[in-house]
Amino acid sequence: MSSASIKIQVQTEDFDHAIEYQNLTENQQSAGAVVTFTGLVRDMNLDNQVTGLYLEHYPVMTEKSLMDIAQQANQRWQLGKITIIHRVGSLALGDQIVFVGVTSKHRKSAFESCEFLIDFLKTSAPFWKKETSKDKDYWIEARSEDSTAAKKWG
Amino acid sequence: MSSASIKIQVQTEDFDHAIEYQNLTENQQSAGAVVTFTGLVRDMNLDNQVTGLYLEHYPVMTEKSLMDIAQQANQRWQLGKITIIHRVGSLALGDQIVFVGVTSKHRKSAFESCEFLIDFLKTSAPFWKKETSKDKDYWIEARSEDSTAAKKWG
Amino acid sequence: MKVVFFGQLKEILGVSQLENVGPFENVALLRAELQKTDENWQQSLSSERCLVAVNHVLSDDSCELTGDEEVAFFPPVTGG
Amino acid sequence: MKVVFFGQLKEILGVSQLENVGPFENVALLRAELQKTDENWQQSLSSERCLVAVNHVLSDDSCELTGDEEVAFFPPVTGG
Repeated sequence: MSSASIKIQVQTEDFDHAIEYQNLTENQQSAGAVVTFTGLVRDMNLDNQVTGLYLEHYPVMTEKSLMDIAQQANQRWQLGKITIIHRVGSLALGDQIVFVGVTSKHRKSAFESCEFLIDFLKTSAPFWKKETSKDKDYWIEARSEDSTAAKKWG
Repeated sequence: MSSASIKIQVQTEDFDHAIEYQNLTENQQSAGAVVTFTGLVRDMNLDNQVTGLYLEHYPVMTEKSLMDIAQQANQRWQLGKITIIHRVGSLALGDQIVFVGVTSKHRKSAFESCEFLIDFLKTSAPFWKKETSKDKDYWIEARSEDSTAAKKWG
Repeated sequence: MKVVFFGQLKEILGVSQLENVGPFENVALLRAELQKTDENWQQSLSSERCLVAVNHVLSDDSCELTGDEEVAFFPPVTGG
Repeated sequence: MKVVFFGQLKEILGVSQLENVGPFENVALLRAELQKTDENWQQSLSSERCLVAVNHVLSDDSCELTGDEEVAFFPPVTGG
């Protein structure tokens, strides 16, 4: 029943948004909707002037948890393709951190599943961010908004 | 207060998703989230094997209504950039029909505003689709799901 | 005023625009006059079946007209 | 069994992994033993402060262990 084609990647290198979009839409004649989410390193977080980011992760578990999240989405919605790419290591201001892309027949399921994927990634995939600002480095604290966002999916 | 940079285009030519993504993220150091929606011509609609699509529109009103929708989103959410591109004329199976892209500090507002934009486009922008199937051409009827989707934004 | 039609409505009526119509005081009166044409126009232009825009903005029967407007009638939209 | 630590917890404890730990019957017993190390470990390894994964799957104190597992303790995740 659930037969989306799933692609998971955890990598230090940057990804090419254009290639990922192309891969998503290839051979997807039944897909009427494509939704992509991209997370970027932004200049301000809380009151800090961010200059960069270091992303630690738990190898093996990372891939496993991303695959698990993708399969959950695959069972909840009728999807064509699911792509999740997450970078690790040192990132600079403006860099791409994460890509989540889905195709579906209808836009509602495309939007919902894409948001579901990133909401769950943010609360259950083992990544930890250390931000670099002008004066100091510090580990980011988990945001309560993120667990609220994940809980809304029941 | 509301100061997103808005780009609206109605055109017969195809658009390049990669270029639109690039334009969205350029000079957006405060943007942590980019969400894009792309609508494609899909092979099946209701029980018909679709072979193509003709999109009619009401020039001048089209641009005006898209700009109006973008400005509504701009007032509801804090956004960096908004891009809406809609094609008109003859389209083939798999062709891109519409692109909606937004950048924002946070993913919640990026997802919400992107979905708001396409929901309202679908009920208030003057485009009409005529589908071509093997045996006949027919005008698509408006879907009640679309007005339901638009109404959820209150 | 100018009256324009789009989509399936344009095909059903067999006309895309009418010049020098009216003047009429509001959209309701314009619509009623157009509906007098024949049974086909009567049905197709009913307010349940089509939307109306005045000078490129979605509007309704109560919208007042001065005579310089472009009034458009069309089926519910299906873009996106 | 092997115990690994990540993120800020790893820095606070000053260690990234422990080999040949235990065996313990469940996560709760393993955690309690580790917390005996000192005040720092006592606080940092409390179940309110950190998550636990057994063999790369999110788990909790009640999870039974045989002795061959890799158990990970880490702060709430912050990727994406």
